[in-house]
Amino acid sequence: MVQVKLSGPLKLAAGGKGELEIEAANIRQLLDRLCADHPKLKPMFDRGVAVAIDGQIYRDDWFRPIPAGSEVVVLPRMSGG
Amino acid sequence: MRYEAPTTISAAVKLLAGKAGLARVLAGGTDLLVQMRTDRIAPDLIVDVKRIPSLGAITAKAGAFRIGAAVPGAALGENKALRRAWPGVVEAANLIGSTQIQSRATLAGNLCNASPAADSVPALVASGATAVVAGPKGRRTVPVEAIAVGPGKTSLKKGELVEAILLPKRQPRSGDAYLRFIPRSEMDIAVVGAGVNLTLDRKGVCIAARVALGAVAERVILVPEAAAALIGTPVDAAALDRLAEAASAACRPIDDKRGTREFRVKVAGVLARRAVAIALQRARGK
Amino acid sequence: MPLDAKLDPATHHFRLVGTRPLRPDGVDKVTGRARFGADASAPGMLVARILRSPHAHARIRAIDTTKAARLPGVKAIVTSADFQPGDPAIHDVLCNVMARDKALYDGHAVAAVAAVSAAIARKALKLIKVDYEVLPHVTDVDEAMKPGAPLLHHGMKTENVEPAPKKASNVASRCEFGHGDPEVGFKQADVVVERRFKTEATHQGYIEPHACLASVGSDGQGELWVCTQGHYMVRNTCAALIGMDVSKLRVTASEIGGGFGGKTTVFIEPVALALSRKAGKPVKLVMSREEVFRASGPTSSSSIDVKIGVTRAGRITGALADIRMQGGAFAGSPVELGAMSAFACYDLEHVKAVGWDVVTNRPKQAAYRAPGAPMVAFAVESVLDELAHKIGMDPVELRLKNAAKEGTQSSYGPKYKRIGLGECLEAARQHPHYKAPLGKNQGRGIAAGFWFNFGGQTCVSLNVNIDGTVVLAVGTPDIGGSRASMCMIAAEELGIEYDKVRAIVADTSSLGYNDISEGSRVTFSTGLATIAAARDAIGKLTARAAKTWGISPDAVVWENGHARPSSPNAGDFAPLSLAEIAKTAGSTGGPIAGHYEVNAGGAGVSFAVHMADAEVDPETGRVHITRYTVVQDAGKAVHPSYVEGQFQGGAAQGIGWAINEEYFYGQDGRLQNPGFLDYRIPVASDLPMIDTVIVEVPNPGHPYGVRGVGETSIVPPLAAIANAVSAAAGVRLTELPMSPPRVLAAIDGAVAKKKPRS
Amino acid sequence: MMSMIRVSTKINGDAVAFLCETDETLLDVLRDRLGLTGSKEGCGTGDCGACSVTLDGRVVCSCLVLGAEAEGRAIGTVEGIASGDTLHPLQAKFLEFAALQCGVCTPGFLVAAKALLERNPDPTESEIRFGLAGNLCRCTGYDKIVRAVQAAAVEMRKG
Repeated sequence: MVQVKLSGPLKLAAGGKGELEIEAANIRQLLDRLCADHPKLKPMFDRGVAVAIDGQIYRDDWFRPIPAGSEVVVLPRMSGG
Repeated sequence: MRYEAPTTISAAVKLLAGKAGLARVLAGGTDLLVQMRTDRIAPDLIVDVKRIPSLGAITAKAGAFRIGAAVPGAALGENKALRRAWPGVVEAANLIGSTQIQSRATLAGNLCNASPAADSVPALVASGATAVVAGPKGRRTVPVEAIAVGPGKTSLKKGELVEAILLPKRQPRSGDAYLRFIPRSEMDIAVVGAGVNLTLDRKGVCIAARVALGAVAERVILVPEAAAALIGTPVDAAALDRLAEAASAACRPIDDKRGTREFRVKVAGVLARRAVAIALQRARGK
Repeated sequence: MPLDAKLDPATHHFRLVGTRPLRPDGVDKVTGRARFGADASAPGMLVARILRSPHAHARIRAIDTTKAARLPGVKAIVTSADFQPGDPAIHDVLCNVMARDKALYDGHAVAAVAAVSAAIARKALKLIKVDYEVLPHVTDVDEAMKPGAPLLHHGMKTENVEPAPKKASNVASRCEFGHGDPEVGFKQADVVVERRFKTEATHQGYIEPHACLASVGSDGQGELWVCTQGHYMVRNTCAALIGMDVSKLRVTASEIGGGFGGKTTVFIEPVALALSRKAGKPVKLVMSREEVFRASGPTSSSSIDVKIGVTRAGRITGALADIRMQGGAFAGSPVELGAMSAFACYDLEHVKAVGWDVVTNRPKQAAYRAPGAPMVAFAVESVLDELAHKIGMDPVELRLKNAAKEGTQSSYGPKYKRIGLGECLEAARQHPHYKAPLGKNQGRGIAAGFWFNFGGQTCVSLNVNIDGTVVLAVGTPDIGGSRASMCMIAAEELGIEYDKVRAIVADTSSLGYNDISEGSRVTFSTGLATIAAARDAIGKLTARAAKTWGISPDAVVWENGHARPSSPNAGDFAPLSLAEIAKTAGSTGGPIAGHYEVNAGGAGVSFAVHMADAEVDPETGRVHITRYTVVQDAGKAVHPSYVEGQFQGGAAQGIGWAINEEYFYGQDGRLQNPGFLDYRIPVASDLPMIDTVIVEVPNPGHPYGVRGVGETSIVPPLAAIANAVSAAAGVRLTELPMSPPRVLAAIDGAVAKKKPRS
Repeated sequence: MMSMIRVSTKINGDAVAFLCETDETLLDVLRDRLGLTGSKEGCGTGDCGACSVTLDGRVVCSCLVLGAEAEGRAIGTVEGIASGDTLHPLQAKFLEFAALQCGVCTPGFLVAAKALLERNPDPTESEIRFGLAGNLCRCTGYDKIVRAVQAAAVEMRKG
């Protein structure tokens, strides 16, 4: 089980739940399970998300493993200038 | 578009007077080419006057100066005698644009472009300069303030061009100065400009003065009320206050991307006061 | 060595990283040989020009191009009909490239012509008749949010609000970040300050206008030469917009004359390709400076409310921001990034930032260096400055007491790993500038800033040549000297000299996909990939040596550019240099190359602290910056000169944003200052020397500890200067730019007169 | 079709003749007719200096000069600053001091700085900043450019 924080608009799409427990070994599994539980997240994920694992931010890196007990935050996709 | 580069004034006048449709004089080109580039004007004929020898020369006679219409700002700055006699005029001309612009821009061009914000014009007006106008009916000499009548509009008739600017002899115990306000330190159009020329008697009392303002009306304006505030005074604090008030009172500016009406009115007074301070130093020979 | 093994920057001795060699593209750029976007031409080339809307908002009833088409020399004309809607993800780009049913801003493209000369193309534009129905417009963010404001998109319903609105509006979406409850925090505060701030839109102001040369043959094969920060993005987007196979479009990135985020999307490129395809000839399309201002992608303007509470002891108890940004005629202002970064510098228990993404009749905004962050930092750091004064605490001290550190939960979600804000604040406090005396009418301001920095998709190829030299092919356009850093990194890893490596930016058909050069990602991501590709090549080099010696590859190590037996008992062989191994490559197994493809994660966030001294003329409101110092965490500076260059460049752009730069719209909704004369970027005589202090707190996510440096440097200046000007003028400035009329009005105690607005 | 006129001039010391339209700028001629693309167009209105060239020894914005005006005049462009494969001290110092990032403003800066140092071999920092105010750079904040010009001035005074 990993503790997942949903940040920003994602939280609202998950019915206001900011913290969830999900069984996921990598980012792909995490996103799939979140979408299954909260269909409203799907279009947002399709637009792109970033996932922070223990403070390191990854952009659509599906197979990035999620170590047990790590801190996971799902954020809107970000880009810079 | 036709391009001609005559070598005599009469040839230039003939070309400009001809039935060529819209004709424009090209001296430095720093305004004309920008207007062409931005589709604001599409001349049928361009008369490049830089090949007319007399227009490229600065000549001094009995302390007075004749500045050819094609003399670039940089050349004014390099003329020591002119700089000594009319530092305000030269500084004003040298404020126009960058080093690159200075290599091209001319006093006559700045005058005939008839922008209310032209930097050299308030200084010229304050100095009492005149313009030699050549045309089909011969030559006439007019005060520089009579050339511009409104934004982009001049009193020149078809076929006429400004051939030279004349600066009078520098009077003893007199000095001039020009200051402009711009948001940056360089490369901007004046938001307000103030030109001053004043003369003191032996006791240091102001006996003559001319004050001109730029960018605060539809054209550069001479402000006699501001001058009157100085004349007959030792140019003390009280006189400077009255000068600033008179200068602000004379403004009828617009609100635009370069400044608000309130701003221009207030800063006109501030600059007039500061310009007088510099002119005063020069008149006192400091 | 594992491809991504980390060196300890504290103990590892770098041979080249950290030195200042000359850039490989330098001589071309000082002799005029470097070829930028507009410097290319092709035989039989046509010249294109774009017709643009003179109205801020108008329905396009009809476009009649028949007269123009008949003009001799005109070879092709395109309108929106030539661009087919497809991928919904880029529908806004499609509508921005060429107006469809409505022109949404002054300068919106409505048609384009390709002709044998620029003069004929210009003439043809005048012959195109567009039947406009002029509509009411809105350009101000607060006005656009009001009920009854002119609507840009009738289908636009604000996203992420409960209950979902039934009525359309100009508000595209809402976002919210933070934790705890600010209201609880404010109750614990001794002093609370709340203020409203406004910032006007600015432009990246790159000196090179957008330019491209397109050539599409009747066989559907296309070539595009273009100045862009991301030629793979250009390829994919253009192919989708004009219906081409991605493989059939080969895009070459020219030298790029500045981007700063403004060249991370497409404007003219699809138009040039469509015209070329129609005309069957190469087409060159270059924006004029006026077009760049009216119709490329400036920043958002913003309106921001910030409320912060502190205790007398200087502990921030609660922080709240409500941020409204207009991003032009389409959704997508960087307000989300603004809200996420608003309080990212601080360790807070009760924090909330709400963002509103608003559309107006202005050009679609594009990224500009740390998009969204500078405006919000201006508001937050101004309020902190005011609080520091109110509780009588040194402003650096106040920030140190609340600075985020390793383990802090950021206001946007994740916990920080090792970060360098504390080090930057200490370095600023120790800097002589901080204690230097001030003159008359002068004030000093400081501010902190944060930026995320990104990684992303990256692919490099490193080829070892027969003479022992190396060519490194990267796919990230060099926008600030990155080829130099990449050559240094490759040479560092391979153990050869810097000048033995040449880095080139490969075209889209020669190297795998790369994300755009954005988000301060290049030195981080391409550097990471270069390290790995070099180590990949080293593996092959040592294997060849092993073969040559007839020993096991594990018994060979790579040291100082040579393969050597790992120990005496592995065998007694003279070391083989890279050049020696390369020379016989053909006989030992063929060419030797290293490759690496990665979606780089782990970019480390970075922080900066800026210090500005400003002198204010109390009679005119004119502001002059008399001294400026940048302190920023670079993680590890690969080429310090170009790191300093990024610091100084960001500061200079921030100074312009703070003092004079602004998009100025008239009552008619038209841009009043589309040129460098009245859009006033700083000139040399406006600025002092800009001191820099490079702090190096290694990023745990990079083998050398590199963090991005490009963007953070524009985050603090707006606030640092506002704090300095407020101190000098004796009145708090809350609107940007702090142009003379605004400052003078503030000094005179008047409310700054609003500019003409719709 | 417009009337083309013939212009004879000297560019970087070599006699060059060209045909151009009467309304064509010197910048257009240099870039589009003569292939000298070192001079850049950043604004076309004389505000950025990227098109700086010298005209009879004075630095001008070539976007504000008609090609026709060049008749009988001597033009100097960035392509003529180095002699053979030897860089001019300004060019060398711009590289040494990392005075360029994107490099698009560099040709204009070099032409303007060369003209500046020829008239004033020992300028103050302020004289350099005001003298080069007509050349916009958006990447560097000018700091490294000013230092490079100062260093080149020292080098050139040594002769």
